[in-house]
Amino acid sequence: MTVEIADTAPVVLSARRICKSFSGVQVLFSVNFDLRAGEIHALMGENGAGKSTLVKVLSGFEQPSSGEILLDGQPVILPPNGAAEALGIVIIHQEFNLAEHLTVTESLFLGREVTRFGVLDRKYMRAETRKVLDVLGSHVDENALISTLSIADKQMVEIAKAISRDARVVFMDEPTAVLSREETSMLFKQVRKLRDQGTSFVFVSHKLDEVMELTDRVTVLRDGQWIKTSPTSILDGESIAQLMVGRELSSLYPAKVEPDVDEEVVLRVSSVSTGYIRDASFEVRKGEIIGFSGMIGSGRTELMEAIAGLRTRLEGEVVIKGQTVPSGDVHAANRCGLAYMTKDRKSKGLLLRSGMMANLTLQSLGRHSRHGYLSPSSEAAALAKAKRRFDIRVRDGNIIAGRMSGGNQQKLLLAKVMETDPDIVIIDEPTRGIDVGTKQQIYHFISALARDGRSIIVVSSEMPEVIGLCTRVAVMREGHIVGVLEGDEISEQEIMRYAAGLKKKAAA
Amino acid sequence: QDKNYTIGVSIPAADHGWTSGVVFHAERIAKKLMAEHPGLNVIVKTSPDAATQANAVQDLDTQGIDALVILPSDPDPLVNAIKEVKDKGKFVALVDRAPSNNDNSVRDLYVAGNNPALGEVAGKYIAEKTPEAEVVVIRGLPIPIDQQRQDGFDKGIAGSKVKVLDRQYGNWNRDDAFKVMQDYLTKYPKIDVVWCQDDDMAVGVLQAIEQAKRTDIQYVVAGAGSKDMVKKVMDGDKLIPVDVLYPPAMVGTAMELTAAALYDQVPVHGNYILDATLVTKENAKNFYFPDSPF
Amino acid sequence: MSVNEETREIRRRSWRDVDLRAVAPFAALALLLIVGALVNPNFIGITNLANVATRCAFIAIIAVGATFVISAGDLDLSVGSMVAFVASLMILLINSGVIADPVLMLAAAVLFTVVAGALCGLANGLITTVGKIEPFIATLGTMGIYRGLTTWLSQGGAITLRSSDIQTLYRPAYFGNILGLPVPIVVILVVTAIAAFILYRTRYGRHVVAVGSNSDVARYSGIAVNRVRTIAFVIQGLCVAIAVLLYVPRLGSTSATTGILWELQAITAVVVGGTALKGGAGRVWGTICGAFILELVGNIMLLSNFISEYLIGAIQGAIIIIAMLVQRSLVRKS
Amino acid sequence: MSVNEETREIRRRSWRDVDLRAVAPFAALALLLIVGALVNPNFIGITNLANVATRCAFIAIIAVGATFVISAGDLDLSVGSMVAFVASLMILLINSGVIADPVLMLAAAVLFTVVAGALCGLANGLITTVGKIEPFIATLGTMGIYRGLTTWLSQGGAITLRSSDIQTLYRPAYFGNILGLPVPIVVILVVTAIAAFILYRTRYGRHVVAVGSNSDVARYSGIAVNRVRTIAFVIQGLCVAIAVLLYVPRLGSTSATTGILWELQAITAVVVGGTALKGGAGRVWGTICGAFILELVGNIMLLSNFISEYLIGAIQGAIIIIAMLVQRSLVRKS
Ligand SMILES: Nc1ncnc2c1ncn2[C@@H]1O[C@H](COP(=O)(O)OP(=O)(O)OP(=O)(O)O)[C@@H](O)[C@H]1O
Ligand SMILES: Nc1ncnc2c1ncn2[C@@H]1O[C@H](COP(=O)(O)OP(=O)(O)OP(=O)(O)O)[C@@H](O)[C@H]1O
Ligand SMILES: O[C@@H]1[C@@H](O)[C@H](O)OC[C@H]1O
Ligand SMILES: [Mg+2]
Ligand SMILES: [Mg+2]
Repeated sequence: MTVEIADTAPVVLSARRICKSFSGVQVLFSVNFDLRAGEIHALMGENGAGKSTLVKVLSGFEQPSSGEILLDGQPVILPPNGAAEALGIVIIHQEFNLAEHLTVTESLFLGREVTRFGVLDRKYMRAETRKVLDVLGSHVDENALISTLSIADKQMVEIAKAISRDARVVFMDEPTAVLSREETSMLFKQVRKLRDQGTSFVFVSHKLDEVMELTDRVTVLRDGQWIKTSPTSILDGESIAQLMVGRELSSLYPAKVEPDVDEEVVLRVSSVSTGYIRDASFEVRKGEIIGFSGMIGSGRTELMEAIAGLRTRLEGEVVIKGQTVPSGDVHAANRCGLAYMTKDRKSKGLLLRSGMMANLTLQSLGRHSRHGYLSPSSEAAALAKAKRRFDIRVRDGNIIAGRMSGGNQQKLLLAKVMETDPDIVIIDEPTRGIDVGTKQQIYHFISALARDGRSIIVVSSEMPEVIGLCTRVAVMREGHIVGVLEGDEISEQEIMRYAAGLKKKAAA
Repeated sequence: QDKNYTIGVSIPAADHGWTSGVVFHAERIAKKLMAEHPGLNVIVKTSPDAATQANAVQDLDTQGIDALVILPSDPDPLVNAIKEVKDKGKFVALVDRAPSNNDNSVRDLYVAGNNPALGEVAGKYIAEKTPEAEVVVIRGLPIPIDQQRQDGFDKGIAGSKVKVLDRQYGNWNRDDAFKVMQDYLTKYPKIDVVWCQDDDMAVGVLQAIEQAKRTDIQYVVAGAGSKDMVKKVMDGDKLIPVDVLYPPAMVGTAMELTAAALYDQVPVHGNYILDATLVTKENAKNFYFPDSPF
Repeated sequence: MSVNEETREIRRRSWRDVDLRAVAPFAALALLLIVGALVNPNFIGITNLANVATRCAFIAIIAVGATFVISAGDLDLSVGSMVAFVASLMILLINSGVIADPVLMLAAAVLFTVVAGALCGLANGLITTVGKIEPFIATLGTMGIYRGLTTWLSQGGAITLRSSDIQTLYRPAYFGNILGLPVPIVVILVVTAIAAFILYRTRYGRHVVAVGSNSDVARYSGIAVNRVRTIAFVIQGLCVAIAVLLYVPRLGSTSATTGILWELQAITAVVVGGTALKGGAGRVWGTICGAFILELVGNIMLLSNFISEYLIGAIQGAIIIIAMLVQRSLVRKS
Repeated sequence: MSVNEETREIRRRSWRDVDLRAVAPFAALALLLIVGALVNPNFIGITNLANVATRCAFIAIIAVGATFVISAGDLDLSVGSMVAFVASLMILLINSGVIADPVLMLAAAVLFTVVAGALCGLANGLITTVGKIEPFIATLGTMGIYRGLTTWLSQGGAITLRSSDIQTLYRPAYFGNILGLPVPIVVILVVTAIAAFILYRTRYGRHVVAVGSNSDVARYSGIAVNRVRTIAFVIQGLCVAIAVLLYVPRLGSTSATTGILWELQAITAVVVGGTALKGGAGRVWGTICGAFILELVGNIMLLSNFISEYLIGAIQGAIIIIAMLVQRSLVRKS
């Protein structure tokens, strides 16, 4: 068994008493970590526990404040800025590391372009890129500009970039957060193949099932401290979660509350079409949580953006509480009480160079204005409340959003949208990159909102989430709503059947 | 016996040939005057535009000057700044570019080339030499003296059959003049004479004509009296038979007169207008200064 | 260290960071003052410094407007020509003498100027946002248009305030004092204070910064991006109008060459003041400091009598670079 | 629709987009040519078009260099003064007559000019990258320095090529023909072809775009960001040197006013050609087209008979805006 091989395998890379501080704020406390040849090692912990930081330290992107790194048993100082690649250490960043103006091929070969007689060998690089993408089962066009890709596709490019390097050690910082199941399993297939050839992987993820499925050993961090390392086989999901959070978790999903059939319809979407969406209609009642499921690229985001006024509609009508909302007018939709939370927190959700407060209140400044001017104390109160409500954890209160951990950014984004106090909220991928403990909190929060008479549309690629939260689930495929499931119909098999185009029924 | 005086000289920055001549002569005369009068301090300051020059005047004033010699980059906007100095009882000499209201309330002394005459002399010369000429005109920058010259030119050709085909701005810049001339040559199959009122621009005009190998252009009338153009006149260049004098050295004249006013108590108030002399092959050597940068 | 101590410590440190970057231009300014004092004893005199502060008014006020435009991620190259154009319109209106009473006439002209400035700014804003043209090109175009119209209005010459009544009436608007301070300095301070208030304390100001730092995020936050950008251009236009209101009593006349290259100076003031050209952050007080620095450099050149006239431009350039290096090293060291 | 079909469909669409954006400046150019032909029949004549193409050479070549700097996310305001400075140095060297043989002298001067240009560019690059000063300010500083030095070298006047031998020898470098094409046009084409090759076909070109698009990503990919940026400035300096090599034989002289505002024209050419000022994408051929468009607009104005000379600037501005609007709507429609 792989576990046994890993047990005896030599240690490739290890961390000894690594500490790391950012301008005086310590985020790693004397962490030890061993990575063996040919193992897949999971790194787990709550949001802000220091996983990404550890990964960056071990790949040279950050220098440790103290402690040492051993490569093949020898102390090394890893060269910065990805130069550790020469030592066979590559990383898939949690934050995308792609330049928008380049094509997929150009990104894949950036910094190590292949030339013949000083001239770029574009044909060769394109072919190589195609090969890697095909191996990963990705349909991304190798000539497409990065700026035109969806986040999932960007993630695939990141993965392809790392995989295509001849690496001894690959760090993967939440590579699957934005991937579909199919893509994830293709990725895992490749990872296993490379592992069997001796490559070592560090896999950071909040998805317990994936960790259980893929990894050989697990290391858990909590608040920057090493907590435990043990073989995956002797753990189960619950025990890992417990190690991470330091307490026992009650059930992840709150009890569902079905809204009354006579409850008023607050959102009516009729025959909406955009460039991709065709004739989408559905209704949402007051106090209802409705899910939207479907494959990646099935058009859920495009539909929601069309509803929220972020895209112009070619046809169709959106009526909120009896008021018709003009097409392409975000402001009007907001005024009617509808808010949309983007799934793309980096480029559409947060001002990465601004602090938490500026981000939190950006969409709801009207609430903090007195006679036209902003009241800092009211904003500060809102921030304090949001931090509590969404368990936003930062060690430095003045940190800019771009430096927060991925999960905490996601929480901040959620808090920002909720600050607008919407009656209807569309949440696109609510828990992307969020740890189990906080996930539970967020689910309860959503449920409480619904009980409060708000309506929530949850767009999610995580099927358990949709199933666990929603009383109705719409399934999309190729720009159409192909079915709406209710009650007992809501199950993974059933949703898959619709999503894959095996089944179809008239929209509700 | 020699009293201590300070003369402030405010002139435009050397933004083209003529103004660089002004800077050259101002510095030259400043040295000369300070050598002649040990107690005299002459401060020369250049400014790129009217607003900056207004500041420069103020700065000179701060330094405690007894007299101001100013060649305004744009006269009207500088009137207020000049008046401020004048109202403190300082002696003010105004050079070349006159404001619309150019009287004793603004300055004590006005030294200038004759702008209207510069145009008129050129116009008259053309009207006499080629009475039926078709002329293209290249203007300077859109500031009043340019307009005065245009008006003078129109007066000069009045009554003749000289026809102005076109007028465009060349901004007293040789590269711009080159372009404008190239386009004139495209636009008009036959051009007899070019009036470009400035020697800098003439450089560009001549190159454009040469490049097009056009033989219909009989001659070019420029102006100011740069050494290059005066040399051409002297050498009998067919395309540059004459030049109209508008010497940048006038700033030196104004400075010498100002020093005289301070030291010799001679009356130098009023207008001192230099002739817009027509430089011809015969008199050219009198106006040729090979050492000047201009 | 208890949590409380920790937070306090953090707060103190990051305040230092923020402050230093904001303070840097002022440090450069202090350095210049020292250099100036060494160059010429008159320099540090109150008259001279007041003079310099007074005369940087035009650029400073325009640059305050530019701070908004630049913070919002745009650029306005037309401001210099806009000064010429709006000033021409103002003088022409006064010269037309449509209103007999000088006070009323002046009041009407002031109002008219403000409206004209705002409209010019609006034009820039709409061409950029609705026309979706790079601001650089759009305002380069309007730069040509405003300047061309000025040349045309002045028929190649100058436009000069004729009525001496109004001139006398209007003169104090530049040359007068309020509480011992020259009017232009007061105007600078008031304009900057208002601008700082708008940029830092109002919803609109936040939106400007959001739009400038990431317009997608702004759009997804329900901000009407084009409106925010357009208003920034209008604010720029208003600032130009205010500069004109000071310019006309000072110089009393305009021509096609009025305000040439002022756009460059205004942008420089903004950047020297610590605002990044890429947008997303504005420092209004820094801008004022930047404008003052630029004017001081020129003043020091003028007051120093040992530099060849020909080299002034070169030394000025060198000083700007050195001042920026000093700024940088200050921020880095601490 | 099968998966395969789907991908192909998407691929086709995105290729079309790319092409159209690149084609847009040429469409604007075509439009201008039509307008020009309507305005004056001589316009479309081969002599006129050759004239225009020839005289846009300076700006075009400089703008090619600017395309690199801008693609890398920087800006160079000093190019106009650099032309004046390098040209002055070149003429002074020739006038010094250190080498008796005219051919050798000229060859040495050409070499010297190229080196001087490269060094000026290097200075800009180092101040910006090592000094960590915003390129806008850094090059504004060197702009002052280069121009000041020129004024000083020329003592305010003009520097004129004295040896008539060399002048005769050198003249064809601007006025001559190669295979029936004026030399400057040939030079434009060669320079652009080389630049396009570097930008699109070499590793360095890739790195330029990457740095301009996102310098953090570039750094993380092991690219020496500062080196890439500095080299872009050096390339800009080389282009300036080439422009000087054409400029000197044309008028045989320079002055402190040579190249004033050329930086603005070069940047405009780059932007009109479709390169975004924010960096991350360079369109070398578009730049050439942009330079040609700018020159054409001026040419059309002069050849037209119905526009008052006072209004030319205004109409020019309007035409630029309209040309950009046409470009935009073209891209959007398809
Ligand atoms: N460059 C930085 N400057 C300041 N603080 C930082 C920086 N990078 C990370 N931090 C802080 O370090 C802590 C750990 O962050 P890290 O990104 O390692 O967490 P994580 O375990 O990856 O969390 P997540 O699951 O949310 O991605 C956080 O408090 C974060 O704000
Ligand atoms: N066959 C196609 N033709 C045109 N566009 C397509 C096609 N397939 C996908 N797209 C594009 O893909 C996008 C659909 O992605 P969208 O983000 O809306 O889907 P999603 O279901 O939200 O998936 P994700 O999980 O990535 O969020 C549309 O914007 C559309 O432009
Ligand atoms: O600058 C002007 C110059 O070019 C012209 O030739 O003479 C008068 C000057 O004011
Ligand atoms: Mg992380
Ligand atoms: Mg989606």
